Amino acid sequence: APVVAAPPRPARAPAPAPRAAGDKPLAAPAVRKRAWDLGIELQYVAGSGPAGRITHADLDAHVTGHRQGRAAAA
Amino acid sequence: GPVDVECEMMVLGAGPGGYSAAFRSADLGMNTVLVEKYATLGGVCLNVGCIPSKALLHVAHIMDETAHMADLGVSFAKPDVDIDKLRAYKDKVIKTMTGGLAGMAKARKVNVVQGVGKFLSPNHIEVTGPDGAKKVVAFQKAIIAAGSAVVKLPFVPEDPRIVDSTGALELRQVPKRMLVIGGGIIGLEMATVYSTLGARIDVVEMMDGLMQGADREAVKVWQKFNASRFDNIMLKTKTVGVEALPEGIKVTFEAAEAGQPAPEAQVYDLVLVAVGRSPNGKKIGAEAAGVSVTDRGFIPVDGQMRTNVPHIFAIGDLVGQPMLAHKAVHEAHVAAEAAHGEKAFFDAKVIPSVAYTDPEVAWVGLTEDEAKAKGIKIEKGHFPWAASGRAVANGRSEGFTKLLFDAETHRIIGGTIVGTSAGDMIGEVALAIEMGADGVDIGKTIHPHPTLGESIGMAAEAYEGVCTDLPPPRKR
Amino acid sequence: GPVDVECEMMVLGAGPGGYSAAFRSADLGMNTVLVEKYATLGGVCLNVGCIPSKALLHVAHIMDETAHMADLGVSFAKPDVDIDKLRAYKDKVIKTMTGGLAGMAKARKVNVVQGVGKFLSPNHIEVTGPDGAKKVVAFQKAIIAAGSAVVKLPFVPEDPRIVDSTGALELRQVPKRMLVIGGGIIGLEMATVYSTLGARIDVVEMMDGLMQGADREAVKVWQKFNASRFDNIMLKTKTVGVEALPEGIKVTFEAAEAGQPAPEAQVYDLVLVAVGRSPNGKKIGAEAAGVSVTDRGFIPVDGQMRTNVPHIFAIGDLVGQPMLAHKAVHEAHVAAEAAHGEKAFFDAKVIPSVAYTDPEVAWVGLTEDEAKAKGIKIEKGHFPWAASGRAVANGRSEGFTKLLFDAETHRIIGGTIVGTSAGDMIGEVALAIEMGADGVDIGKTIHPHPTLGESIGMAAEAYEGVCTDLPPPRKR
Ligand SMILES: Cc1cc2nc3c(=O)[nH]c(=O)nc-3n(C[C@H](O)[C@H](O)[C@H](O)COP(=O)(O)OP(=O)(O)OC[C@H]3O[C@@H](n4cnc5c(N)ncnc54)[C@H](O)[C@@H]3O)c2cc1C
Ligand SMILES: Cc1cc2nc3c(=O)[nH]c(=O)nc-3n(C[C@H](O)[C@H](O)[C@H](O)COP(=O)(O)OP(=O)(O)OC[C@H]3O[C@@H](n4cnc5c(N)ncnc54)[C@H](O)[C@@H]3O)c2cc1C
Repeated sequence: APVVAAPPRPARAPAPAPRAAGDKPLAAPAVRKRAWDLGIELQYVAGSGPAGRITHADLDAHVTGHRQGRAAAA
Repeated sequence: GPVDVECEMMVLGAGPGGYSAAFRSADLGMNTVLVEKYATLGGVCLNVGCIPSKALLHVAHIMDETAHMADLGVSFAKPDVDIDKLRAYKDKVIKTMTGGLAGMAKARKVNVVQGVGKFLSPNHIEVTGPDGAKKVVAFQKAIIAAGSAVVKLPFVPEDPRIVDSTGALELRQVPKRMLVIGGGIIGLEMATVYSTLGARIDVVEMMDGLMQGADREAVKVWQKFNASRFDNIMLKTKTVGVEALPEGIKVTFEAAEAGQPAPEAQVYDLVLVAVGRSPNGKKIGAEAAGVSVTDRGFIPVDGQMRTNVPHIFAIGDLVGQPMLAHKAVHEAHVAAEAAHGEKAFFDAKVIPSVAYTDPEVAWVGLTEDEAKAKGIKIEKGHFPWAASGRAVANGRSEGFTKLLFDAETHRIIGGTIVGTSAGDMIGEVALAIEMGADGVDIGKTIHPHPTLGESIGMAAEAYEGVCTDLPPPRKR
Repeated sequence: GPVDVECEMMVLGAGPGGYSAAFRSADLGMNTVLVEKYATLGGVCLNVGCIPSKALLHVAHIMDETAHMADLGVSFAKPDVDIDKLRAYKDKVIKTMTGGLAGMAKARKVNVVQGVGKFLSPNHIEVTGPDGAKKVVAFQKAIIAAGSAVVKLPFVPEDPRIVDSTGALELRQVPKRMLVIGGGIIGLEMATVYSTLGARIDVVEMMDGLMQGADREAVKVWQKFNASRFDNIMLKTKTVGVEALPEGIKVTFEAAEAGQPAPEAQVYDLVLVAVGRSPNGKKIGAEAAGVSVTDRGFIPVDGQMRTNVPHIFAIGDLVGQPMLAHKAVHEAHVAAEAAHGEKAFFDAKVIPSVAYTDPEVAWVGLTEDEAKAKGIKIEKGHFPWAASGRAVANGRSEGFTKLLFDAETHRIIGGTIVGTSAGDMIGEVALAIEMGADGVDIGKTIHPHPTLGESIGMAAEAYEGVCTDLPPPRKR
């Protein structure tokens, strides 16, 4: 008899498309708090974690990116 | 007028919101005054709410457990209940906790001013002490935490046999027949205590189910387990008349939907009115401070808990639902930090709710009904406690643990636990939601066996289709 | 020789590891045979371990709670204990759970072959049934889950008054004086049950403390709370002689360190030997399959639970410490998935441990001592349950919740809870560690009030210096 494969686990979704305005981005409480402290709108930060979760590293990258962007513009 | 006390931060009300705000403010270095009407700190929660109710529920829980132990080989005779001693125990618990708060206030040099506060201006409040003496406190910043009061039904007369939750917690008597008006958490917690102490209970509720807001399947489990406590559960029913007769309190009912038959009038020994709480926003002279208050008495605030007046914040029951102590405490920290100039923001995704009944019912995030109403597609992980070795060993396998996942992102967005200790375990589900965890994250976290807590891991595994403590997953 | 049964997957042993491996294999579509010596599935855990011990501990817990209830206004007379009925209850719990497993095996079409298995080759195992009949099972892949057996002390004679954990769980008698040899979790759980049933307990332990591996501060709390159960706790002491006399079992001791004074010999009505468990790796003919086994009987495996023979896997107690059911189950899933060709890998960061005593002691990740030994700089968040309204309401404020954070990364790396329901709550700490959470993540997660579970949030807040339910934080 053919072997019936069990249902696959639902795969983790890939990082979603840019968020719609008002969407609460996915980030752990500490990341959210740091974003507030840094004055960063998480809305505009790309998330690299599962399901597009924003990590501390993503925040770091966002901050550095901005600095570099500003430096380049200057 | 003359100012008696000057401070940087004035907190009005010393409930969970107020004392937490005052303590956090002091810890941040602000010179803090805490204004409270009563002699003890802790507000509703410690004095006539969360804490005394749980002291009585604990005793009820042990009594209920022993009633089933004969099947397990250990037979208890009915215990002797000394209601005065039980009340004294409850009072001792309150005293321990409020005493602890007083000590912590002192250690922080928080200046507690006892009396009823009424704003005089955006920077002044007048406090009328228990002896009628008035003091004026001048403040640079303020946090309003004046809480809420019980909602009264206009047609209910004054009578010692008619009580609100505060009266019920006084345990003045154990009635034979008791009516609980309002099938919410507070009413059902009190029903649990009184029925364990020997009362037969009726509940009347306007809506079509008990414990509104909770998962319907969980309430069903709860209701089945608790069926023996109740003579009548009258749903979709309005209480329309309450009359104090010598032989008891006569209560008349009407169907909530026109044209439906109403239950007959009944006579009770005790009636508990537990139909909700309303915010105290209108009782503090907010207008003198320029603080907006809604018609219903709520004070609108932004994400930093700031009112329309920039240096005045508000927190707790009087800023909105859910009226829960843990919400007040977290808001308190945000308000104190924001007042101190930090960028604090209240952005918790979820606030858990718990009914501390037996079994407990605990939930957090979205329920199935809410997800449906919002059009969010969900998938479930369901673990019945009949498959939990620990629940079976405890003789308490009626419960379940249910996790809800977003069908698209697979992240957890809600969870319900019904069963013993449910409230102690729902924090993990809250953490999972805040962290953005998915089924794999939770299922691959090793939970200890045999615990009730592992049911959370198992429910996540069930969702992933990999649980081996359940029958084989249906093919998707 | 002739082959009686052919299959894709053969699992040897039906404990938590084995049944989980078999069920997962079947769910993945493999034609699976499960070989088990005994008539029921579930292995040590369900039949003579986790589950029966917890059934008895539950009963003991309720009995202990009632003993303190007079102070709370509810006086219970001493209950009648019917030891036969209690044993029957415990047996019923086992039967419910093992019956459930049998049903789930059937639903998955797992072919259970009863008998003692011994490998004949890398693809054949001989199973000797209870009637002595032999069957040969040919398999393409195998998972060895033959578990562990109790360690015996060589100088201990056979006597009905000398038991191991299995004997103790049979509850044949309630002795007046009982000695527990070995102060680990299993010994202390049994000590709890027997002392609640009326025995006076002595414990003898080679090491310098009870409950090795647990946080020392937690053990101190435990020991203080349980002091009344014990006549003597003999630490750093070796048991050197056990003699069966008509009047009792005479036991002689020696100090573990040379030159120290030894406790005097004592006579006991019952002696429980609980000095550990050793893996069954050497009892299954592993050499015929070419599978390496260490001198001590462990089977070495890689991160996919693969032995040195690529199509043979091993899991559970016989692959190494910690010997815990939940470790076995998670390893089982990995082994089955890896055998099925998936890239599964056992990479859980932490495995929690729980002593199901009263209070419970639960811990996960690093302890302070381990961190010190490894040179990891830690910082603590400590929440004493004396500050928990719920613990006080329950009359059980002896506990605490302690979280350990890496001083550099601020991530949580361990946690200990001592107190009622500790084991049900430690899963949240495990999840926090697996998710890489820090103190803000946990502290900003709103936990419901008043629960014991909120102590986890509070401990995280204490670490962050923002807890307002504790005295003011010392300035860092
Ligand atoms: C029976 C019962 C059980 C409950 N159980 C739970 C539970 O288990 N878990 C839970 O989370 N919640 C529970 N609650 C709800 C909880 O008590 C409230 O959510 C919580 O107390 C709100 O805190 P707060 O600080 O906003 O206000 P409150 O606790 O209401 O405190 C407000 C304080 O302000 C004082 N005050 C008001 N006006 C003035 C004034 N003008 N001048 C001076 N002082 C003033 C009041 O005296 C009071 O001390 C329960 C409530 C009840 C009634
Ligand atoms: C008193 C006690 C209490 C415990 N409490 C807990 C607890 O609360 N939590 C916890 O996590 N752990 C607890 N443990 C440990 C737990 O029982 C083990 O970690 C767990 O059972 C290991 O599972 P396993 O599948 O590796 O092996 P086992 O459960 O040992 O199962 C092995 C199975 O293989 C069978 N077998 C062995 N050799 C053969 C053979 N040659 N042929 C056929 N069949 C064979 C055995 O009959 C047995 O059924 C406890 C142990 C004891 C003794």
